[in-house]
Amino acid sequence: MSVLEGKERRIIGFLCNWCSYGGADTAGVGRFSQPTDLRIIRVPCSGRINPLFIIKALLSGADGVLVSGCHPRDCHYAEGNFYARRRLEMCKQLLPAVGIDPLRFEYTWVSASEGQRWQQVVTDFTAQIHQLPPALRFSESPDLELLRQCG
Amino acid sequence: MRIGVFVCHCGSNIAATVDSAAVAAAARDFDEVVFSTDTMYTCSEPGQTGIIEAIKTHALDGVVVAACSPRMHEPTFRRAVERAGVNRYMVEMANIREHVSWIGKDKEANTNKATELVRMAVEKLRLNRPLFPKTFKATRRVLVIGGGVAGIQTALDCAEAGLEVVMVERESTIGGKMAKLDKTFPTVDCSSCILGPKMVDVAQHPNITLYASAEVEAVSGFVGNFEVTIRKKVTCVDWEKCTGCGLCTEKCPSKKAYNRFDEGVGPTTAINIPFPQAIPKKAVIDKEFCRYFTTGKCGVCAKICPTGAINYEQQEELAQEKVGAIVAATGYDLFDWRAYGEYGAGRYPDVISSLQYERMLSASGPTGGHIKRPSDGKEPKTVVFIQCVGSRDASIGRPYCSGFCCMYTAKQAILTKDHIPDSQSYVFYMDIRAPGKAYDEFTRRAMEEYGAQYVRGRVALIYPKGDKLVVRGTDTLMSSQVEVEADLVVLAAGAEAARNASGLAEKLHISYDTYGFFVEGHPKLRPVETNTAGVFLAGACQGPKDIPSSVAQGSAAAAKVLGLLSKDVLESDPQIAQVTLQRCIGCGKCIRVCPFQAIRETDFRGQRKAEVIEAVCQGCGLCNATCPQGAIQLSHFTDNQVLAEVEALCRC
Amino acid sequence: MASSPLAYYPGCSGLGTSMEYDRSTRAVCEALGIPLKDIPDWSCCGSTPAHTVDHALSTALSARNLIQAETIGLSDIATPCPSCLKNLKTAMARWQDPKIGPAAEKLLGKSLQERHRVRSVLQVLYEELGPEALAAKVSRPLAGLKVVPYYGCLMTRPKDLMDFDDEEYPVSMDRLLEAAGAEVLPFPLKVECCGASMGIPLNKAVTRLSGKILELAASLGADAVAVACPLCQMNLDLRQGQVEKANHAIYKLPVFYYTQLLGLALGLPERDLGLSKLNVNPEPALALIRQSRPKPAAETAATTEDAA
Amino acid sequence: MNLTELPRHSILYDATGILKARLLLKISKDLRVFSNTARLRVPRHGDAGRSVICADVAKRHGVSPDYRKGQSGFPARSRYFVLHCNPGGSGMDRVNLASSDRDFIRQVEEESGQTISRCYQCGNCTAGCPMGFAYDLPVHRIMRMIQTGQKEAVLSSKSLWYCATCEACTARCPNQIDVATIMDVCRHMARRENRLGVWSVRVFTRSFLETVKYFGRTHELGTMAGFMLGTGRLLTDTDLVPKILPKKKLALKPHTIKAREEVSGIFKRFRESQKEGNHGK
Amino acid sequence: MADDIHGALREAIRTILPDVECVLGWGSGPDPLRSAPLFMKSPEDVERFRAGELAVNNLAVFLPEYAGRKVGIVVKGCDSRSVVQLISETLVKREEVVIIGYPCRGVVDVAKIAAAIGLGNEDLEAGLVERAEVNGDTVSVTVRGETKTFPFKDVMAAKCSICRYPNAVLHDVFIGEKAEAREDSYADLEKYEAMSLEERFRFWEKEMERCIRCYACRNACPLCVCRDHCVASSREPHWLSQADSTRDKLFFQLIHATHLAGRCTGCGECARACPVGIPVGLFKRFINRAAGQLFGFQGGLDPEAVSPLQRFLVDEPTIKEKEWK
Repeated sequence: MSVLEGKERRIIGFLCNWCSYGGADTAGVGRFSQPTDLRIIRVPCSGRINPLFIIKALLSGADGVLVSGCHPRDCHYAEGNFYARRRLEMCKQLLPAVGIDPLRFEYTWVSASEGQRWQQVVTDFTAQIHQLPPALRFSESPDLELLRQCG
Repeated sequence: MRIGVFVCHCGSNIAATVDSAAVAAAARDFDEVVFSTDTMYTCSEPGQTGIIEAIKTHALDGVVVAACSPRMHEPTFRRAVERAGVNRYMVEMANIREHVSWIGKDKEANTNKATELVRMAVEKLRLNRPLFPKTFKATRRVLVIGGGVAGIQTALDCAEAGLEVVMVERESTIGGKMAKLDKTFPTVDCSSCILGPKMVDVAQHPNITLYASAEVEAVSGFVGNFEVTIRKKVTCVDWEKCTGCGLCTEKCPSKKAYNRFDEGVGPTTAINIPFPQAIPKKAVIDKEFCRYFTTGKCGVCAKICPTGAINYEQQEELAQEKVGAIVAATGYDLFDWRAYGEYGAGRYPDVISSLQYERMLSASGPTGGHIKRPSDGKEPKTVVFIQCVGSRDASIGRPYCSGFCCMYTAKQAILTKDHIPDSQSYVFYMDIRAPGKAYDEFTRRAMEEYGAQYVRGRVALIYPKGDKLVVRGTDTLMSSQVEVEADLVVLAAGAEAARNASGLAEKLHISYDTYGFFVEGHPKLRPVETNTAGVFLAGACQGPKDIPSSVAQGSAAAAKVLGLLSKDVLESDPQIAQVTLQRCIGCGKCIRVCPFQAIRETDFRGQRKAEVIEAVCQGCGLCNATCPQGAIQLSHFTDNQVLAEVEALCRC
Repeated sequence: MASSPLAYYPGCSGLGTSMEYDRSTRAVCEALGIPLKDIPDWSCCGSTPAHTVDHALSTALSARNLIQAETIGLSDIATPCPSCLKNLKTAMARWQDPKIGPAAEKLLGKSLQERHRVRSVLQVLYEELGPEALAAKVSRPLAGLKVVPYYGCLMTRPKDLMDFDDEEYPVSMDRLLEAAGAEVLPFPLKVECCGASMGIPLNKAVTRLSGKILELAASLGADAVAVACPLCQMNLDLRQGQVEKANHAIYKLPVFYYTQLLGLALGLPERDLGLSKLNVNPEPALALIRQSRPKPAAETAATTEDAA
Repeated sequence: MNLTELPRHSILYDATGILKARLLLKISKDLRVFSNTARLRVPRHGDAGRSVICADVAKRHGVSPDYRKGQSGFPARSRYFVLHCNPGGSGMDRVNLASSDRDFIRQVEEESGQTISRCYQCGNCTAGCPMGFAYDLPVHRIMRMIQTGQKEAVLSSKSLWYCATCEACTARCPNQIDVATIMDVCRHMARRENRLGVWSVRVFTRSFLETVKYFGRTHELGTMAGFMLGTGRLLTDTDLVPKILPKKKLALKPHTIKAREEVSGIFKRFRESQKEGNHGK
Repeated sequence: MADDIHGALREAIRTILPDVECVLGWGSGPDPLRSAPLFMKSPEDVERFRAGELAVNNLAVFLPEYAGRKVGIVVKGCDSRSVVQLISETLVKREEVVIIGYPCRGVVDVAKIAAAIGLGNEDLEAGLVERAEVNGDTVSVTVRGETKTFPFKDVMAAKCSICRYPNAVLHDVFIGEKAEAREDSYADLEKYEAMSLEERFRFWEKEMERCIRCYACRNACPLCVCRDHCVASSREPHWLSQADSTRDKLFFQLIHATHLAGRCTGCGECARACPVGIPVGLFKRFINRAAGQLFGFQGGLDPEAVSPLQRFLVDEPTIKEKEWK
């Protein structure tokens, strides 16, 4: 069962537990309808997010990655999102080096009370991903092809 | 691993837009899943029993619950599996309610999404390891920030139960807004008769240490072991010596100081005690008006003071306190209604705020309980009350309802009639919000017994005409414009977050909403908790609240604090960072970024290594993302677990 | 002080019922060293009637004048009339509207190039000159004249569009008149509507609304009303008789354009200020000014004598 | 205007036939009650808006129309009136909420750029409205009726035409709704639908814009002349004539601009675009 | 390189030799064209020391291994930045290293010379080159008795033509006149960016097919301090699969680049070391440009500096976040 063919894109979200995951919950409680594409991975803090998670996802076929944390100054862990902001911005600037559209990755800040903002972010980001072609995939490598023929 | 999957219907909350049975069926094909089912209410008693039985029947050692947000029921299911003998950290939740069923209507897409979230949870669970909390000693003391009625209630409840309480109050007296009120609704009983004895109890209770004229400067540490720095503001009076005799206030030659306690209705002296029942009853010098500071000459109070308490050179002091829990009870501030140009923006002396009116009504207030127009001291006969000033008004950034203005306006209309029997009150309102016990009856009394004329509509303009104020509004029920010539206009100013509430929130690492009110852990499940362990909320700092609700919340917060500190030791959350010594090269990057100084350098057989101080680590994982060789891993959120989640999603 | 001239948009009424406003505005600006250059072949902005018919129509009519200003290379525009001001400003805003802008462009057959800045002459005097600089140039202070400032409903609202002074209680004209030596009474109805163009189709509107304004002004003991809008002036001055009749009252309140009063204070010849064009006899008010002249004259420089 | 263009719930009526019509309504379920003339001539004198007195009587025949306003204001010379369904115009009539015209709400929102549902009926617009005394529907009720999709009642309201566009409502709305623009937009819609409106205001507007169209600038005397001729109110403001004439303020000749074709072109294209637009609809 | 500088360098090395465990320098490699690291412990070793245009290796890569022991090192400008970066990261102690600097006018790119001779880089078997010499502005190489001469600038390493720090940025001893700095406008990236995103992706897909996962790039990198604990060869955490997929090979390059973000000094050793000539240095160029633009950071200039990713500003004036409607 893959992403609903033609309807959905593969979008992965990394959300900090305290603010943005709560914001997404608030959006749910408020029944703020959103596109269904996004799948959310919960992490304690945006500072926990290794930029390589994002790159790994994008190289593995994700069409988009969205990271959201507490607003700067409001980090549950005081400083995590400050470090995250620098790392994530670096990551965004590295993406075009491998031919990945930087628009496939966005990071933002949503607090636990901002259900409506979360709806906006998800809706906008999903629309942004739908405007891009599906993510590029690696061609099958020759030996895999060979393996398949053998097996 | 033998994994069981439980997919919740949540009645129709999930099942209406997610095919829970199909999700459960799909989960049977996932690696290591040996049992999968769908249940009506997984969190209910039968639901939890079902999990426990399945664990026993199928020898499960890991459970995935696909239901609501883990922020809601993760603790519930952790306790459930623990009852069945499985480590509580061997549970993962897939959030298929808040993140799926409630935000989309397409059942096919939702079911597919829910299945993928379950697969993701299964893949993460496969890498979960049992975790065991450690215990640490807790300081059995509590800090209460704010000495209004909510904070007083919390402090007294905690102190009575045997906890040591440190109370910090910004003003020179406790009592908060309630101390300024004349009467309270819906009983019209005297505010100070209720609050006064409680204030005295605070002062006299052996377990309570009170810092008035003080603010919280910094907070460090964590639940059970907070270190609080308190800044004692300059009062120019040595409170150790001051007896509160009031001689200085009688003799002070600067008699036109702004009276903060009386909201500027009537002046006070530069050295003053806010009101006779103040706790602590100590004098404070207002430097802005004190002649010693404005002209360099005076010193009358220093000469007169029988105990020699006056100290013009006093400096700020910092005090340190160790506490195990913190309760924020910082209350609210009144909206500054001068934002309304159409109400004169403060140009008309006879347009006043509701709290100013309250001071006028108070027998111990600046007018001795007589209602007088500020402009000419005359008794008003026509009083117009305007509700929703700074409430339900998006144009000034206050779209929320302040909740209590309807009630206090009704009270003030009643008191107006009591004070001036031949007066007529008009109340402009948009809706009457009176949902409390005996509340609506109270507003009806204002209309029926006391003859207040209620007019449904806003007021567009107030302007003076002669010695009257023309109030032009609308009566939407009559569908017409209306005008009243008033002697006095009282604006029911709404509540807003206390000054610099956001600054305190940042110090406490708790969240606040767009308007500066503190955010509770969960509106229903954790109404007085915050998302920061050991920090609780009481009263209007969480949102506008009337006195009964504030007191109830004050007691609720106390109950939570008492529960937390009922034992000498607390269990630490084991979801913290761990160093794999072989992999660590001792570069110290983790030490540099850790916001809690929870990592230190150690020597391990002559090599530099990082070491996590378990009681200090808060489990943010910043170090994990910093370490290039992955030598430091956040338990329960390891690189491999997150990668497994990513791969599970990309594989689909 | 701006040395490059402002593009000046007099507005249609400046050629007729408010010719004294136009005249005194030009005279005051000249005396204060604010060069004005008429927008060549300007046309009507459409006023209220146009925007009640269609927004693209009013936008096109107003925008034409902005384009005309471009032809003389000026994008800083000043107009005495608040209605024109609002139309010109609204046109700039609506030109950016994805629906109205293109429709207006189609009607006009031309396109708006520059980012214009449109201000009232009042705003120009207040911001570029300012009360202090004005006071320094006053030679015949209006001492003894109690005046209520009336701004009209359009000058400051809506706030976001007009972007000038306080929306509910503007003070710019107060400050200028004070600088000119007048005693400015606090007037709570500064921005209440006078009835506007309803004077013709619904006369009652004007007698009611202007009546309220005149009544309050009179009750405050004002000697005169100062206005900044041709329509307000017409309603308060020309129609004062109608108001008096309807309200069974007698006000006899002269209604000056504030520029006329500033002109007097600057010592400009009365004929340049069009005082004779006023309907309600201004003489009693003028007499007050003349009466109290000696005192400030002694204080000010010799120029006062010259002007006399 | 042709009879067949009248809204379906309209009743054409002569000035003296109120009682006759009541009778007709009682006995007839036909929704269209016509008088004996084939063409409607809009009454020139007086206030045609006053004829808007009927409620949604057609559906529930037998309930008498509300003609409170009609009684005192019937001009003697007018012969015909159009009685529209006007659910909001009369307090006692029952409004079928399901009859809400969603398209109308959407259109108002689209043309004004405002969100109608933001209005919570505090009445501040009415409280500050200087022209409210002349309105048949106070501003806040116009807002409410737009919310409930009562197109007929809104677009036939006199209030639209009496609005002086002073924007006090916009300035003071706690929900930041640009009420004045909504009034503007409703006027535009009413005009496009050839509704009568308040005749005097329409004539004033027309005569004002006519002078702009012909000369490029307003001609005050021309506007007045057009108004007097258009309304038949030949005595309008004649009391002002002796006051203003000696002041030599009124130009007898219009101030024609050089590029008058440019301005008249705007009007020409506007008229064309309106025609196209109406065809489109 | 002039003999007098060589002489002075040898003299300097001999001077410090008694105080240190060894001095890192260059000696002759598998053939006269290629240099190899030279670990000098005795004055005799110093005789084999050579520097100059053929001394391409960045010897800083060996420094962390000597932690706790004092060593000397001879550095070009680029090498010195690696040393400084290691010091700033506390992986090398300043007091444990004696730095000898000399002016660098650029080094040769062996791959370019091989190509000019008509050989692939991998065809350069040991001993094939009989003689290699730099005379002023030319380089002469003798292969199978045949001598070819090229202008130096044609065979100079690309990183040298944009070298902003040709002289050691930190040194205890400096021999010779300072060489002239050049400008770096990241023109190479602009050229690369002329390719569409899809072209870039396919470019890397094709390049990476050649990768043999030898990790020479990593091993040559002086800042790859994880050594035996590189995540490329670990299961805890398990970032890279054992499968020989283009995706994982490319992902390793991005791991390398990400780990170097805010640290890389741009010495170019990764790309030089690649036996199959994959331009892996490009990723580091991207992150270096970004670190410069965002945080005004260049690696290895200040031994006191803290990496921009190890610190933050509460308000980041240079980071332009997406504005959501």
